Amino acid sequence: MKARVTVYPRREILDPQGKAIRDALTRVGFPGVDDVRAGKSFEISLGTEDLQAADRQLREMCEKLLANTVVEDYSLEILGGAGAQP
Amino acid sequence: MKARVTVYPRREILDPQGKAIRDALTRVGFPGVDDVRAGKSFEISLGTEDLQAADRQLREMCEKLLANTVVEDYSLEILGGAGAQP
Amino acid sequence: MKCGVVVFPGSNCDHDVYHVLKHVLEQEVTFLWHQDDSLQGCELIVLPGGFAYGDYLRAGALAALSPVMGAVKRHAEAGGLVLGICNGFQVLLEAGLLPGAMRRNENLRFQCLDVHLRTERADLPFTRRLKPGQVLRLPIAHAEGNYEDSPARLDALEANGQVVFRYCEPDGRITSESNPNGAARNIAGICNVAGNVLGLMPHPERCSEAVLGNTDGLALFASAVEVGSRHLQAAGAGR
Amino acid sequence: MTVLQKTAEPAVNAETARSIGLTEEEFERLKKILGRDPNWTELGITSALWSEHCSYKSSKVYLKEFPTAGPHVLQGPGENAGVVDVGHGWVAVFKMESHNHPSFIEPYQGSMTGVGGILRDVFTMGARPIACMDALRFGEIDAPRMRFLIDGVVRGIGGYGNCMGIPTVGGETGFHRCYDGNILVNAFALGIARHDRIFHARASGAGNPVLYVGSRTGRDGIHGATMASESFDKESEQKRPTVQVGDPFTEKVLLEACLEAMRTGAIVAIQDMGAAGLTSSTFEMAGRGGTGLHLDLDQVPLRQPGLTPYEMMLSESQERMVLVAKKGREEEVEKVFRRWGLEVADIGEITTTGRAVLTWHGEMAADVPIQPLTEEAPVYRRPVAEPTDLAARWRAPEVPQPDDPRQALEELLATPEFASKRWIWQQYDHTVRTNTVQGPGGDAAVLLLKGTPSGLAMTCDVNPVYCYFDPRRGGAQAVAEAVRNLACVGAEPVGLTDCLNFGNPERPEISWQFREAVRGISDACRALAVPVISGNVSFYNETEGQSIYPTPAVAMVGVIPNLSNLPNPWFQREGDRIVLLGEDRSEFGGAAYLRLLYDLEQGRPPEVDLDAELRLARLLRGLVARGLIHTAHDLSEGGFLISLAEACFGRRTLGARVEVPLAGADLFSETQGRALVACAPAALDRVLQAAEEAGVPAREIGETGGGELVVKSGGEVLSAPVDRLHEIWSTALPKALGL
Ligand SMILES: Nc1ncnc2c1ncn2[C@@H]1O[C@H](COP(=O)(O)OP(=O)(O)O)[C@@H](O)[C@H]1O
Ligand SMILES: [Mg+2]
Repeated sequence: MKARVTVYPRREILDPQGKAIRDALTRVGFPGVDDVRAGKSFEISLGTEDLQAADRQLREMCEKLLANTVVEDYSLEILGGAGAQP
Repeated sequence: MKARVTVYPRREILDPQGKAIRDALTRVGFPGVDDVRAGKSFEISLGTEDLQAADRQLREMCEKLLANTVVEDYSLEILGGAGAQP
Repeated sequence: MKCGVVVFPGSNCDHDVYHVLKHVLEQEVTFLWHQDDSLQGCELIVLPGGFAYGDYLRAGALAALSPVMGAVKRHAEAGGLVLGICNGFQVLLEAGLLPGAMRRNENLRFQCLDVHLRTERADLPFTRRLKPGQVLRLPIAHAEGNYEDSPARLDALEANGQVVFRYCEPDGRITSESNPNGAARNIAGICNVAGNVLGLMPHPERCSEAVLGNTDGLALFASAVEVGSRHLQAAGAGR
Repeated sequence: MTVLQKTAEPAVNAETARSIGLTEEEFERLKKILGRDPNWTELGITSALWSEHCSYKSSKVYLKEFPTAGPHVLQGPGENAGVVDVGHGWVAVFKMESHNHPSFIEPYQGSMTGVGGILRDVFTMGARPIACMDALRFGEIDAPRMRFLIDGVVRGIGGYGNCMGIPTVGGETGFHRCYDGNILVNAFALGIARHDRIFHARASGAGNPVLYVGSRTGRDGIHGATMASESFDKESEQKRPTVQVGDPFTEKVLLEACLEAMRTGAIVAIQDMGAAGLTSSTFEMAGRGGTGLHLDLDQVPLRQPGLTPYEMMLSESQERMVLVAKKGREEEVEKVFRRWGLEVADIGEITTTGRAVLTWHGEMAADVPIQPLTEEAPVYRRPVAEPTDLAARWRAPEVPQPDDPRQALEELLATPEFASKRWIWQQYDHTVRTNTVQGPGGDAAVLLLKGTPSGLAMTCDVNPVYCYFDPRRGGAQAVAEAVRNLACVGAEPVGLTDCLNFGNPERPEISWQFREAVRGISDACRALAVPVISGNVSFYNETEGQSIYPTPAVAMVGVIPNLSNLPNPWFQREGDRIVLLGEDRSEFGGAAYLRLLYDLEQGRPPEVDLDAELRLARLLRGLVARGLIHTAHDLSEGGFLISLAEACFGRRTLGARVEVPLAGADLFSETQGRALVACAPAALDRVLQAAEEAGVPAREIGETGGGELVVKSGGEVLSAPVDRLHEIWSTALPKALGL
């Protein structure tokens, strides 16, 4: 089973990268952009086809490693069999 | 309108970060994980509500700034009004 | 005093710290391998700078899970001395031995330059040779030194006296211009509540010899070594 | 003999051979060597080995002219890197290499892998790398694409060295429109080793296993060596998948593991996989050792399944090494690599046949003789033609006088060319390893040689405009300037490495430039007693037929016997006396003053008097050794006034008042063989006397102190607050980059 984990800096925390990207986008001609948040995305092939087991494992991975919950939030997504990535 | 841009290293290109994370996950007790790809995720608030305009703008942003198309692929996703991020 | 320098794959200041402890301060030093979970009886443990496990994911994140960190945690809980420098500091944060987290430098670039630090605590095992308010000049070299935590936890950190060093002007004033990376409240180094675990971004080992033109960093190691030797003497006297 | 030709692969004929870089004659030559038609894999292997990048086929005849021997030289050109004795039982191992094309396509990965490659060259020799430098050339800074390239290159160089924990202690950065379509990224690395611990890439011992260590092989960078041997055009865009991705973490681990494995005594030969990957590494090792080779391609660790022998042999995946171990002792070696978390595969063995036999899936993937493809690769003496307009190029320029010298100085200090390069080197870790006594920003970087009183100094130099107008003088000038920069820190040169960046050598004028530049470097090396111990040639630096200026970058290393009297490039104390050494003339051929202020490039570059350079260098070294001077800074691009201003820009700025027989434009004349020194008043007589004894013209011109830079020549020429000049100079580069 394939899953996607997305990790973003917490809302209340300053996101210097997101801010830099927004400024850069404005500079190169996208004035309408009023907020950018920059996060990380992981595509993970799991050794299980069990949805519940997958969810448990992914949560544990996030807590242990993929996200630093002091400053980051994460979200999970199970990808369709083929893998949604182009 | 809010959109999410996901940027991954191209398939055929080395992804040292993904490899390091997979190795670490295996080490700390997730032996079933056989592949991890590490990419970037951007959540962008656009100044338009027009789907087509948004799509065009996002593509341009990716080509110009968000993705390095020499080594990366990107994909786009329009987020539901409320913003899908938890 | 017996000192241990932890070596993760990707550590690159391990030899530098070893050199200062061994050749400048003439202590017994050994390298500790990331996969061992014994500290071989070392009293001072140093987590050196570098890019442990490539710093992929987040600086220090992968290293925090290595076997040796279990032993370092036990050592710290028992009151043993632990010093994390730069990447070592990041590892301590990720391992939960110190509070807070690092983000990328505000300008999103690696920065290597000399900074000034104001000493906020001169009563710790690592700072007893310094005076309160003393200004040091130390080099930094990092891309992720932008210290952050929630306002409430930062307040608690201050209230507990856990802020040990702050970036400052040469005359000791705390200004935003003197902050090289955007760290909350100009924080450059912090300790745990007990004061036996210290993490800082600047590199004291890079300015501990006169031939390099600056010896401001030596006091940190010398303080720790002095504390350690007293322990030894006390233990010896007791026997 | 039948070798495998897969049906899915292109047919082998003169045309497909040309498509991967072999000429018709070369294709015929290969058929003659084999006595039959090659298969696709053999064709690919040959095309890589005979590419300009690997074979040096157009440059070899000239490179022979370099003086390569010297009392300190233990290994000259021909190995992965050169080796010189630096005393106290230590040797320095160094080399410089280009990564121009990859960096233009993808600046971050291109420059990263450039640094990675040169570091492997050094540690393959058994040396621990302790310093890097980077020589960069960019085009006009205001183009958005150029800013993107600059940013990417700087991040990439930093990204690799910083992670490896090897300080980048110096370099140079130039800007000129001739690089608009073809930037230059030259990376230098230096390592040290004990005298008796040097390793070679020379295979020996039939039956000894061939081991593969490091990253797995993927499809990246296939035919990179061939690409580096072609000019840019629209097609290059499509070759983008050939981009290689660097993984400095793996290289750091590889470095530690290799150095540790070398200590086992079980390694016979070792070679990194650089350009042309597995092909060049195994063939060159066997070629040098005169052995044969059997490779079992089924054993090559792959990143993704399904690679063909052709792809495996030509992949340029990074962070890989090949080594020959002593038979029966593989285990010892393998254990070390595994401990560091690296993969090891036994992929073949050394034979006595002189042939490379590659098997795959039980069939013969290739079977070729090695020496005819390596040591006996084609060599060309290409047609050479002096440019027909040389006389016009050499016509002395009309030199306008500046309306206001202070304004001219301020304008020059604000150009990217003269501006402080701090924005660049602040992104490089230059203090790790605790050897850096003097990092970037001075004339030469100075490193401790721990455990000894000595230091190592290094610098990199070249002036491409000089080289365009007179490549021979330009080549000599680069060497002379490097010697001067080393002398300013009291270092005696022990060797140099070069990176010769030129256009398409099939054009007679480019071959002429190359020949002349090599002659110029050789002239100067002989006169100044500096052997060339390693180097690299990068041809085909052209876009759409537009060639770069000839850019033979030179990196030189010297030894400082004792560090206790090290002067500084900046004024140290108030009241020090300033002495100008060397002879002043009015020379403006190719001068920055004309180029940057009047957009005029014209004239034969300044004369290089090698005897005078030698006398000056000896004098400077003597002054440093005797501890007579606090400051030494040479005069180079921009001339007297620029150097004087730079000397005021120390960590604490300090002014100066001088009176000189120079006025107007002559303040910016680029006459060679000059330097500024400053000393305590009490030492002045001894400094002047030493100069007289050395046969170097010297005059006291004033003293340091205050916050103003004041220059008089009869009347007052200019007066400016140093802090203002410093502000202009130190902020100009980020400003020009739009940051
Ligand atoms: N790309 C770079 N990387 C590191 N250091 C650099 C770079 N470019 C310039 N520098 C440093 O800036 C200083 C000035 O360079 P340069 O003007 O070329 O010196 P010089 O004229 O003495 O040869 C040198 O100390 C050099 O090491
Ligand atoms: Mg100089």
